[in-house]
Amino acid sequence: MTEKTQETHQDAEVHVVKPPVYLAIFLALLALTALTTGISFIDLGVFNAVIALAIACFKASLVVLFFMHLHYSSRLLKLTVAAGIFTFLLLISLTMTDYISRAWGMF
Amino acid sequence: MSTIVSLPDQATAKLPAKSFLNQEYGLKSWLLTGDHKRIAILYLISISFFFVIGGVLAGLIRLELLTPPSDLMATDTYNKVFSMHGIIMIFLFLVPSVPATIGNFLIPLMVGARDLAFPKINLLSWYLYVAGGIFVLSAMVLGGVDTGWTFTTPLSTHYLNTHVVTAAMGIFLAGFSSIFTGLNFIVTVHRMRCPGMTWFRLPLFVWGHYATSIIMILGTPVLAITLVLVALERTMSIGVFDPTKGGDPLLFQHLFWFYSHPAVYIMILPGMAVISEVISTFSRKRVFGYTAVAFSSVAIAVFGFLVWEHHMFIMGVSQYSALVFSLMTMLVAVPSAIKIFNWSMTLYKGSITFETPMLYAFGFLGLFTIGGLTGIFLATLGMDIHLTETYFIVAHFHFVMVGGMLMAYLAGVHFWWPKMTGRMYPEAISKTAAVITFIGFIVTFFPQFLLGYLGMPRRYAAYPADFQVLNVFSTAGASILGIGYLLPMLYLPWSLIYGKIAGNNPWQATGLEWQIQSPPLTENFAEIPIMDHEAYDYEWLANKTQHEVQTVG
Amino acid sequence: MDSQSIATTPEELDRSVLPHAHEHPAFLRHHFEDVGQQREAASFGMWVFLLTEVMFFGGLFCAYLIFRNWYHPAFVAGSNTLDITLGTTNTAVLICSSFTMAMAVYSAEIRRRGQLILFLVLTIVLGSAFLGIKAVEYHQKYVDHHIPGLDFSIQEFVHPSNPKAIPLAPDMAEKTQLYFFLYFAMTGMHALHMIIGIALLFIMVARASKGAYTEGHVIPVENFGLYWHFVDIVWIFLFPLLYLISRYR
Amino acid sequence: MSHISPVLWEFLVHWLKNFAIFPPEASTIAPYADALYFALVGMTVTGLLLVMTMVLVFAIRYRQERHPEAVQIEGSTLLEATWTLIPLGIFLVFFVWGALLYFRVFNAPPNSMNIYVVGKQWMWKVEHQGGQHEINALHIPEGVPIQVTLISQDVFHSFSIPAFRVKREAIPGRYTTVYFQATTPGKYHLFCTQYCGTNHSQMIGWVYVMTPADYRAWAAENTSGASLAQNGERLFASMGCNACHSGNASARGPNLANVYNTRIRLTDGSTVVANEAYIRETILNPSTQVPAGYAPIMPTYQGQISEDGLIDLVEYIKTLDSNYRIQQTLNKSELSSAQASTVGVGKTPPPQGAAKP
Ligand code: HEA
Ligand code: HEA
Ligand code: HEC
Ligand code: CUA
Ligand SMILES: [Cu+2]
Repeated sequence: MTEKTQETHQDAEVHVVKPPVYLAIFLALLALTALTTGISFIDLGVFNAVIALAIACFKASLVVLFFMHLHYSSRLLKLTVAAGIFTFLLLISLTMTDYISRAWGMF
Repeated sequence: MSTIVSLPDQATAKLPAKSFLNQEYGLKSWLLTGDHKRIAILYLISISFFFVIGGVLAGLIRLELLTPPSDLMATDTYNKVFSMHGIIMIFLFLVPSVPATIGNFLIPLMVGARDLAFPKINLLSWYLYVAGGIFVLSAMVLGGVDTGWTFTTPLSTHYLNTHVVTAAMGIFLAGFSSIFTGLNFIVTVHRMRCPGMTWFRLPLFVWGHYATSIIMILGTPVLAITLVLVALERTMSIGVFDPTKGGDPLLFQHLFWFYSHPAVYIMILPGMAVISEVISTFSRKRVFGYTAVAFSSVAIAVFGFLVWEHHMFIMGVSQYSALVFSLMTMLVAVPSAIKIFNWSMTLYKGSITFETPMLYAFGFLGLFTIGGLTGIFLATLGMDIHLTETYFIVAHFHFVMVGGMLMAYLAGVHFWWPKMTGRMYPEAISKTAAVITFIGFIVTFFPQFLLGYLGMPRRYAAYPADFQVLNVFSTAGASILGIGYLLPMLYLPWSLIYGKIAGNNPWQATGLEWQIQSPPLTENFAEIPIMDHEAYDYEWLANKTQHEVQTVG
Repeated sequence: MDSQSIATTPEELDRSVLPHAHEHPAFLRHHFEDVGQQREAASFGMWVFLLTEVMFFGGLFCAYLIFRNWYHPAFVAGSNTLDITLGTTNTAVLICSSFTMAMAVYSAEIRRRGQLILFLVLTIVLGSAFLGIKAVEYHQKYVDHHIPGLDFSIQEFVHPSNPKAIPLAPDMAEKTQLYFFLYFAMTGMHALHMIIGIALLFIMVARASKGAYTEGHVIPVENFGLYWHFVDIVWIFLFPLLYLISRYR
Repeated sequence: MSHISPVLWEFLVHWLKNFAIFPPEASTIAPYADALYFALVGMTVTGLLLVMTMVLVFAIRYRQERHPEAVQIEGSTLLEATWTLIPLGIFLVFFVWGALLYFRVFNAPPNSMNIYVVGKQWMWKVEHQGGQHEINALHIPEGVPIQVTLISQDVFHSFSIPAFRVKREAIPGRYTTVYFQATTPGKYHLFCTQYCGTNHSQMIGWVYVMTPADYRAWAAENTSGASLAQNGERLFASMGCNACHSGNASARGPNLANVYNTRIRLTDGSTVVANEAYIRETILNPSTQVPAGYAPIMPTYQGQISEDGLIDLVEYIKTLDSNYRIQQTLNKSELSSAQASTVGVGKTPPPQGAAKP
């Protein structure tokens, strides 16, 4: 039942992800949502933010890798995503070099 | 083996019976076309239109500055004039200039594809551009904007009652137009190369545009969201950029320059791409250090994202952060130097002729070197304190943008004119125009360096009388420059009808685009070519032409 | 064919065969060589477009980060006025819609038209549910006078009705405007993407019912899936940033 | 010459009189800046000559008539390395050189005299310590290190004195500083160089550099009668600050005496130096930085005190250097104007790091 296009082009193989994978990811996402909401009610100091963001990153990676098939895709697409994340981090971190080292606390 | 290329006599050349120009007729066939070549022509016409408007505004600026007081127009009129000049020239002329016209036309031809990857998106991008242009024009007609092209907050958000939002919308749309152009190029270069066309067989023109596209797709959206924030802040009186409401005006600067510094490389990389082709062709020689030139394009694009704060050195950024950005700016200047030297070395042991595109390319080399090196002045922290916001900056960026990119654009237009239209431009008059442009340019903008060091602030409608002499020079130069630009606008359309028939390869150049008929067919190649040689392989070309001469003769 | 025989003149052209020699599916655009190339180009194009979307939201995230550090108490207080139940529900709804979208792509790949339509419609329903809940939340903010620029009131923060909440000094309470502005800008931009997505879904359902995507031409569905999942990812970050971080402190 | 038309002649004379190509050097910074400038010009000329010679020589030697067949050359790693590393090295030298100058201009030596400048659309308001106010003019003594503390009331402006080679942006909502020491008496241009709206080009004035004696005379003549600190003192009373900052043990606000330039521990555990920026910020947004042990009850004065008023208050709080009751200081606020006018020169405590990170 896997539809395989019979073209000759390089790495054109299309990977069809099966529903069980989707289902597993789906459930994991729901579980993680519950987890992150639950944790937010516990006071962990700075770790609240750290954990919430870590879980968010993890969830996002699940979506990107499986729902968006990046796990099965060519190197080029992986590189594209990496470039996006990289530039986003550049924007944040280089802007922060200014904000962090300005006068204490307040600009 | 000899690399001297000899083609059949041009005099015998005929216009091809069928080409993308006469495939279909009527306005509709143009406005709904998916053909990258037709879209390129649409772009060519529209950006020329905006260049004339921007140029007339430049003329008004120079006329006003002829005398010290603001006598020709009121100060706020002057402010509107230079704002519109900057906005139109940058977003509606220079950013799309080479990529959207020449690039659009040539990238599929150069990589051996029938079209860009997404023809409809390409057309959409032109419509977005036009919509953006209409917004900017209506902002101008309704009374203008006087923010400067940099939209500095909180001035633009809380202190002006001109049509800021309209102009911002226009730039927003033009921005998406350029995002889509970049997207199309990237996908085309990655996915549409013909068999045998490896990355290192791509012409440097394609490398340059690839690097440009990276900046377009990664930088432009940040500008878009920034302008949205400005518009929201204006309409809803929010204070993200307003210190009295707890916001930070410098945040705007960060976000704006995060795009607008890389954008200056959007405005030069395609020009550099043109220069590679032109210099190689007219010295009949492979570009010296192909890989170095190719990689330096990408390096400029990547490093270009690391230096934006150099526009904010005295604006109250942290001094440590200023150090970091000054250092990065020094690094980003190096790849440009690499390119300049490689092009100069390409001439060594070449077989050089001096057609119009080559003259423009020489102009580029000299003027861009000056413009670029004065960029180093500005990147030098202590020097920037004195030079920033003066005419030194105005001179710097006109040297790189007008002396660099505009020269390269004209070089490109002349170089590929025969390919686009099938006809030659008149050689003698175009050479004159090139020389006039060069002289006019120097007279216009060189005095501005001196003015800048003297301390004359930019964006001044009136200035102290001490500065007048140099300003008169500048205005005089601008008149010469205007003639230099007016000439091509006259003789290029003229040549459409009266120009000599060009033939396939009037320059005896090696690029794939020169091996097909001019103007090309709608589907570019009768059959998708197979690339079996490096770019700029004059041996291959000589071989091929010999073969051709034999079969024809 | 070697490169020296590139057709250079019309005469040569006439000799070469213009129409493609072999049969191609109808959806193959003329300028692509084969289906594989078209498919790769399309999905790569979509990813590149998503890159620009990342940077588009990036500017907002950057602003959020800076102001959150500056006016931490205001951001905490603002965040506490959001309804965490609605927020969590909405996250779940959006994840469900992502799942149905993934299944829709799968259905198109295995060429089941009915199943495809079912999942697309489910995605529309879930997406609309998300927007509906969002509208409820927005309305709540309207009632509370927490929409910046629309007679915003800091009353709730200076004299909180909830005895557990820490009252803010008036000047800090003013800064909650920034929080709410960013809240509306970010969720609004996100909602805008959802609205566009739902509009596209309607078109796709219409075309799918004509059998458009189940004949092997799955690219549009796949690409739309990428878009929809991306919108989901944005929310995955917005949710903790706006609702969760330092919720009760 | 005599054949030249008189009108044209007039014109030429007028021209030549107004012909300047190099700005006067009138501060201690100027020679440093000019040295750097000429070094950079040297680099540009060298670089340009290099490129031009290559281009011209090759263009002439290898033009088609003389050199009909090109020799194909791949490239040369050695050459690539050369023209990567040499420019890089040169650029790095300028990076270091420029950075040194930058820190010199933006960080005043501790003994500088502080002058406040408020930018607003479209004028510069200058406030000297002794209570002299000027608009679009700045009188300064020669040979005295001066730190200008800038702030804008509305949009970005930029305070530029080309003859001194210094310039600094006046930012809304924040103090910035610039330092210079004039060397030659005279009259110099003062510009606003950041585009700030309609009359940006009219936001100009003059800097008058005077000998110290002339300056003292000028200062005595032009004082408004009360120093900045004295104005601040009045404002402190009239705004009701002393209700909480009375210096009493029972007062609701902290004692402000000796606060200036000390390290303050905040409720969130971090510490902050109480510089001008800090004082200004606490008046406008008191709850962003709450000293440990206090409740954030101080009201905000955002929108109630002008930038000038804030400067007065800051100056006043800076001079509160002993632990006496504030009420008492209010009683002896009638200092003689002559006394007030001399407060400025070289005597004020160094305004430490208003813009320091
Ligand atoms: C096409 C556009 C373009 C290009 C390519 C550049 C290129 C560069 N620019 Fe420029 N710039 C602008 C357009 C451009 N700029 C604009 C529009 C502004 C003003 C915006 C505004 O405020 O309105 C501006 C402003 C600007 C500033 C901000 C000034 C200020 O506001 O205070 C700075 C500061 O660092 C700067 C630096 C540079 C540098 C280092 C380069 C480098 O990339 C240049 C690199 C090139 C070379 C260095 C030349 C080649 C080198 C050689 C041939 C080697 C020579 C040999 C030896 C050294 C031995 N530019
Ligand atoms: C691509 C970009 C580009 C181009 C091509 C130009 C071209 C020119 N520019 Fe412009 N310029 C900018 C981008 C550009 N500029 C930007 C970004 C600013 C900053 C704006 C800001 O501060 O916000 C600026 C600002 C600027 C100033 C500073 C204004 C100020 O700060 O007060 C000046 C002053 O001389 C100037 C002059 C010129 C001149 C003489 C030309 C000439 O090269 C133009 C010559 C061309 C023509 C004259 C048109 C062709 C001729 C005709 C169509 C015939 C008809 C002509 C007439 C009737 C005059 N420009
Ligand atoms: C209602 C009482 C009150 C009034 C009125 C008041 N303050 Fe305060 N002030 C405080 C309190 C309480 C603090 C410490 C907590 C804080 O910063 O909010 C403080 C802190 C300060 C600080 C920081 C001192 C430090 O040690 O860090 C300065 C400076 C200051 N106030 C200046 C002023 C000025 C100037 C005025 C008048 C324009 C003023 N205050 C009016 C109560 C007040
Ligand atoms: Cu103030 Cu320009
Ligand atoms: Cu820049």
